Amino acid sequence: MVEKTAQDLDASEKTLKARYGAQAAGFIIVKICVLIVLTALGVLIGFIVMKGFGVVNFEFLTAMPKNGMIEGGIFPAILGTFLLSMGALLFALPTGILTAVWLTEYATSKKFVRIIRIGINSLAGVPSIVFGLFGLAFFVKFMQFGPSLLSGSLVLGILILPTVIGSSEEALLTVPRAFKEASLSLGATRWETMYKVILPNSVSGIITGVILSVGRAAGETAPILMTGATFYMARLPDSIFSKVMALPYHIYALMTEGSHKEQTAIAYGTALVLLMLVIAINSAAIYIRIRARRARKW
Amino acid sequence: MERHFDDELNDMKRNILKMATMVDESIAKAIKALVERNPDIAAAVEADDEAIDMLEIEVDMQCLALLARRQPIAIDLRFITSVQKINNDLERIADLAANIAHRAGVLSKNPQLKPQIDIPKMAELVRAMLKDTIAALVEKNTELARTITARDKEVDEFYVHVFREILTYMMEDNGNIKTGIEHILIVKHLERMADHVTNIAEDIVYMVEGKTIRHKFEK
Amino acid sequence: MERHFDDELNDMKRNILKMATMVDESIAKAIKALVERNPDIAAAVEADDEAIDMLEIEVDMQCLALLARRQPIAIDLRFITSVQKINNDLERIADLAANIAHRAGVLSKNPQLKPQIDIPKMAELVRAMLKDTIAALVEKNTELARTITARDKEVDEFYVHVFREILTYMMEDNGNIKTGIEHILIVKHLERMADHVTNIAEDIVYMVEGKTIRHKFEK
Amino acid sequence: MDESIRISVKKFNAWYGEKHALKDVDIEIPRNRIVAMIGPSGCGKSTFLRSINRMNDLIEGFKAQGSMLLDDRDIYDKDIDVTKLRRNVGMVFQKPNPFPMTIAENISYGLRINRMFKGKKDMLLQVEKSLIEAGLWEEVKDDLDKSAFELSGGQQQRLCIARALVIRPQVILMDEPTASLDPISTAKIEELIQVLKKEYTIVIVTHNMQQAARVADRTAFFMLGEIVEYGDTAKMFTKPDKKITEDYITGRFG
Amino acid sequence: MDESIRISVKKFNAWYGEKHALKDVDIEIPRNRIVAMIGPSGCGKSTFLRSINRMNDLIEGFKAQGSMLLDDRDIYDKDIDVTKLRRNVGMVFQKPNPFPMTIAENISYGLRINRMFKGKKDMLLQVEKSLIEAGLWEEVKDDLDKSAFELSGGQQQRLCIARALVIRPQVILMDEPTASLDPISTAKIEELIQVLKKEYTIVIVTHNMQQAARVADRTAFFMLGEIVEYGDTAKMFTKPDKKITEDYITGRFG
Amino acid sequence: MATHTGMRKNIIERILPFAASLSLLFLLGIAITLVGASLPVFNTVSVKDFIFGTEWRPTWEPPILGIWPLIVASFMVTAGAIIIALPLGLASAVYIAELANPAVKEILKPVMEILAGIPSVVFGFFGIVFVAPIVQRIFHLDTGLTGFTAAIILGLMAIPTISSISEDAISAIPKDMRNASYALGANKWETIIMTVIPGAKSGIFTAIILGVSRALGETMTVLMVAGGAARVPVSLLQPMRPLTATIAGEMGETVVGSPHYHALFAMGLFLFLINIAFNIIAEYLQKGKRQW
Ligand SMILES: Nc1ncnc2c1ncn2[C@@H]1O[C@H](COP(=O)(O)OP(=O)(O)OP(=O)(O)O)[C@@H](O)[C@H]1O
Ligand SMILES: Nc1ncnc2c1ncn2[C@@H]1O[C@H](COP(=O)(O)OP(=O)(O)OP(=O)(O)O)[C@@H](O)[C@H]1O
Ligand SMILES: [Mg+2]
Ligand SMILES: [Mg+2]
Ligand SMILES: O=P([O-])([O-])[O-]
Repeated sequence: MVEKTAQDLDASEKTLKARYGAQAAGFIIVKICVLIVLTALGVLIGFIVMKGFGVVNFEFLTAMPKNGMIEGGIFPAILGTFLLSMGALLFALPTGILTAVWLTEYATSKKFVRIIRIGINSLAGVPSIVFGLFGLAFFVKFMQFGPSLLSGSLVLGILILPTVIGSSEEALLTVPRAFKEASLSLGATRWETMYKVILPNSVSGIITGVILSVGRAAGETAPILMTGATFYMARLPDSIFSKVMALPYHIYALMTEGSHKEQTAIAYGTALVLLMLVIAINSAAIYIRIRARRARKW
Repeated sequence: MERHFDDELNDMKRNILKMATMVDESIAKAIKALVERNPDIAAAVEADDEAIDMLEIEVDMQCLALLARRQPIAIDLRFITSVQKINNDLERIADLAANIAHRAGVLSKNPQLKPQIDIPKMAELVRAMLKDTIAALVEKNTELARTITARDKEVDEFYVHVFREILTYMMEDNGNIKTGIEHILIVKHLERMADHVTNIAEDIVYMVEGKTIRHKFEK
Repeated sequence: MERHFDDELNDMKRNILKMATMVDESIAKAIKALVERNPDIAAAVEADDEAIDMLEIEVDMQCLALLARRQPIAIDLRFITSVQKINNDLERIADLAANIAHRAGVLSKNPQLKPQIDIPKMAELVRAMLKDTIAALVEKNTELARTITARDKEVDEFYVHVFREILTYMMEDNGNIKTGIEHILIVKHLERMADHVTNIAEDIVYMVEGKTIRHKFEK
Repeated sequence: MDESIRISVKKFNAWYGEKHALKDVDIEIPRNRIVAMIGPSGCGKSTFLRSINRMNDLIEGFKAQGSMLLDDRDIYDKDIDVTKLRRNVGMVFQKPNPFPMTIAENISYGLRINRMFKGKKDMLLQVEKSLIEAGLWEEVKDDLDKSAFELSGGQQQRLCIARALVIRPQVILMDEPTASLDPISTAKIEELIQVLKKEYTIVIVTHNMQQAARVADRTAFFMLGEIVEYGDTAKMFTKPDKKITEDYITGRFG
Repeated sequence: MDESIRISVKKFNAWYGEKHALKDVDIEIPRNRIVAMIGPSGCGKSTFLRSINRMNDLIEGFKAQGSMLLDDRDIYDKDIDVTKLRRNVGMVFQKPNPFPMTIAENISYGLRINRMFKGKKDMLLQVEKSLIEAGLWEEVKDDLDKSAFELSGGQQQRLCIARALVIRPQVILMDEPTASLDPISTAKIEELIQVLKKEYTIVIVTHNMQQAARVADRTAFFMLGEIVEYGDTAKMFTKPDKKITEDYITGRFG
Repeated sequence: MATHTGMRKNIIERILPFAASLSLLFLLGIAITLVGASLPVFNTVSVKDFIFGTEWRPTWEPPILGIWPLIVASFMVTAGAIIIALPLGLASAVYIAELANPAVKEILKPVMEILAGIPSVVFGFFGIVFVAPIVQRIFHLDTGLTGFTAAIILGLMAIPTISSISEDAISAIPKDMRNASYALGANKWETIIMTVIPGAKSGIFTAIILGVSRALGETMTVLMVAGGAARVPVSLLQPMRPLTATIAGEMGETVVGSPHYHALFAMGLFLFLINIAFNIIAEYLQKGKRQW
């Protein structure tokens, strides 16, 4: 038995104080950093709300723009953003979920899965402007869709596809493997296992992922810059080949094209609308996720 | 909670009771062979002894298998190890009975020393001890088991008494010496049987209460 | 792999060997008391018996504790249960030695029947058997253990031979009857000792090889 | 040996890719007996078990060779419908894995999948019967509509057993069924297993040698993918034939 | 009893919020002995163990009352510095939990935290010594710079033991230290524990009664937060004093 | 059970691998498109001159197409952003995972997600109207639209990425590991610094790399606030024009098929390759994670 000498204890007595001091200092620094982040976010939202609040009213949301964008509302932009997001979803949702199902439950060749996974991950890392370039060269020019709702939607769809796949996959994987094995061992086929056990238990996770993707699509600018967004339209889009207005592009355009003072005010309003829209979408997703997590029993 | 293990233990208990019954019968038969000077009965006892030997091995294997398979502890362990010992003692009693029967067979060919009164009485004492011991085992009645020790003393006294008497016969007539020695050995065997029964009783006390009373009461 | 358990088993083994040595000494002393007609030696043997009894209980408790604490299986289990039996047999041998010593004490007060030649010889046979059996235990030598059974037959024959001789003395002189009977019981005890040694040898074979050879070779 | 044989395995080999996981396994598993598989970690116990209901088919690179007959039909025959095979060979897993459904739905899952009921009443009857068999009925009969996750671990495991029983398998495979349970729940499952052998043939993998000793009629000792020794459990644990078995079970190994 | 007492507990009570988890616990733990805690799940074994190094302080709502002396100093005294206490009372957890560092760094962690070394050489010496004590030195001496995660589960657990030893505690607490290990690793740890008692006082919680029987000198049986019986292990497992202990250890309970 | 429904299921099941291949197809499509559309530019300019050329005059006749100033701008802005985001993001992660009580944590985590969800154009807008004037005033600049301003905004945008990935990594450290540290006498701070953060090391690296990747690919913010000057920047406090901004800003004004047009695609290809490289590294790091 090594008994501690008195000296030993004294030494540690001294270091003990220093150790507690370091701890206190560390905690304070961490807290200051968090405070900075929160303040920045607060200022951003607060500033836009403050400045945009006066601009936004019922008419602003429902009217067409007037007078070369210095008056009127932003209804076409809201509608355009909605259409673009839905178009993207229409494409990405089925493709994404099917891919996730295949990856998690069906894929047998490890090599193939690896390749596909690398593809998905790389796709996720592609900068949004590059999607824009691709859309421009492929959909707009090569496929001759022109800058249109269709081109924009497809580009956004491809852009959010990795997110949809990723979150669906994650949702499918949270269903324990044990359930799957249990089902198979009872004589269920793979597909029965899929739709009776795995899908029902991952559906809320999938929905969460999808909603977040919609939020992302609604806020993207660069990809639609060259594939379908337009600054000003007197009419609402009437076919999938029309150009559309969109909230994010609208803000950009207001700030960079033309020089009317009034444009800035409309930009504040538009920014507020877009911000609130995205926050609402995100909140909805977060809410669903929290509720689903609470309800989860395994 | 139900325990499958208990079925196995009960099975073992049944076997040990069966064994006790067989041993008891062996004693009775051996004495009968002696009293009735009947070599056939004597032969039967020796045959029975083999069956008892077989049963002893079976019970022993059963104990071993349970030790290996069930890793018993506490009461279960005490029960099994007690059964091992009881089994061993019962087998020894059966051996002694067979030996008595063997001597009865020999004696039946010689003239009778004297009418058999004391030996059957002593045998009855021993059998009563055995029966009570078995009852104590079945009922886990340690009070009853503890009485056995005292009764062993009775048997010891009986032994001394009978020994003296046979000695007198031998002294009286030289021709009685061989028969007398046979008789002495028979009584000695009965005395040993009582010792074994006492061991069993002590094992029962140990099994139930976890207390060792062996040797303490031995002289 | 090192097993702490092995230390405990070795400890037990040491105890059983110690016990065997003590028992062997008891036999030697008892015979010495008989030959030298020395009641002091006889008394010493009886005192030793108590120590052996204590050791027996200790070993028995050790076995039980190991069964409870270690849940032995296979060779470990066979070892422990064999030790339990060997322990029991050794204790019985010690009892018999004590009994011989007791008789030697009584005999020392009576006139000598005849010079003690056969009984010490027989005792030597038994002790040699015991020693070899212990060697077999230490070395796990089942070949050696198996020879014991044959040597038991020798002792049996010796017994018959000595028995006859003593009988002759008794026939010759009525005054020899009591002494003669004591002698017969002593020889009988030696014969029983050999039986117990044989049991031990059989246990060793079982322990090492897992084969039961008990009863089979008994007549 | 005059017991009739339920599963007969001859020269069975299995590979995971290059890894030769089972080597020339020969074993006969009698009806209405409990057979335990023991052996060091990674020796192939689970692989063997999962070969019996072809659960390993799901693993990429798994390959099997040799014959494995269930009631004289080769499990690895091309014509065998794996789904049907799995209905005949139930499985219970290491960790209780009830579905996130009610107790009743858990049990009736197999019935529904396999369309093994005539109307709701029949279904409930079968559910009740298998819960009784699994010794769980008394504890849950008033809570059939509660979530299975509200049961304790031991109860969940018995639920999983009941779920396997309801489709009337002939064989039940159990892969360390009590590894995640406390001693009291373990004892209950062990008791249950011993009762079940009256109706089913049971193959159980266990890390716990004492458990094999307690529940199994026969025990197979695996090492490096081979069966080293197979036979009567009591014999194996008192006097195994092979030295290596003795060393392993007495902890002298490794 | 003339063994000197290392830990002496009198009328110790503990609560988690409203939950009364330990009730009037009295126990004396002698030096250089192994004491096992057994009992049904939730009976308070872990709570008791974690009270000894005040690990429960980390849990909100935990409250303790009564006296718990370590070498005659009250563990719950206001003046006790928890950090210092924990240096004297080492702990080994259920699942091996090495730090994500190299083997050497894992061991030296405690030395570094507590500034218990004079120079690098001294540190390495201490690391080696404790690895030797934990019976791991031979296996890892050439791999001290490898990540601790490259070790097997059993080796990891011995590493964790070495990590606890290096700061020279007087007492080592182990909460089901082999629960997640295979039988061979378990056997090794058990052997190690028995060797360690020459230097340390060891308190071990185990679900495995057989393990308590194998390793402990004394055993305490807990039920519903109380110590029902405490005494010599061999005695407890051959002839416990209380009927309820006997019922529990023989599995007649529950 | 070869029922009708059984067959239909099989059809869905058969579609699966094709659906899964789509992502790969798009990736290839993007790569091919980019390569195809950028190659012609190298008829006009060599690869070396293109990348290392210090002058970007696409509208001159003939155009001078050197993207070095744009590359340097991209990397300067990105580096600035990470220098800002790393301490703040990591501290937030530590706070959320280790220090905050459950209620605070419950609020902070979604707040971070909201921050992550705010569209880049809104950040850009905020940069123009709020941050730029402040920067201008503090540093007495001609314009507030500088690389520094962009770095601040990008840093803010990268915080949630860094924070959430780091936090995942920190939270993944098992409680047992912390307990082990406490049991050895460490206090909370020592446990965080010596056990938790080293344990989360690879996760934190992943976070940084993904943060870099995000900042580098970010378009609208830099387009709006970086100022747009196409000179090789020497200080962060100058207006500058990162690659993404160049593409987005000039694509609308260029003639399809011109060297300028192809040059913009070549920049896209450059970004594409760099980002893929970063993502592969990140994935590799993530795989080496979670040993416990
Ligand atoms: N999916 C797999 N891919 C590759 N090898 C595998 C796979 N599953 C198991 N193995 C290997 O096959 C061998 C046998 O594994 P198996 O799981 O059958 O062992 P086990 O006896 O059940 O071990 P344990 O007691 O640890 O569960 C092991 O060496 C293992 O590494
Ligand atoms: N953090 C906690 N908060 C509230 N109650 C707790 C907490 N930890 C334990 N308990 C309760 O205290 C009682 C004792 O728990 P403890 O963990 O000490 O039991 P245990 O004997 O170690 O059980 P096990 O064998 O399952 O580990 C249990 O009823 C448990 O539910
Ligand atoms: Mg396995
Ligand atoms: Mg616990
Ligand atoms: O690349 P953006 O997110 O700014 O469109």
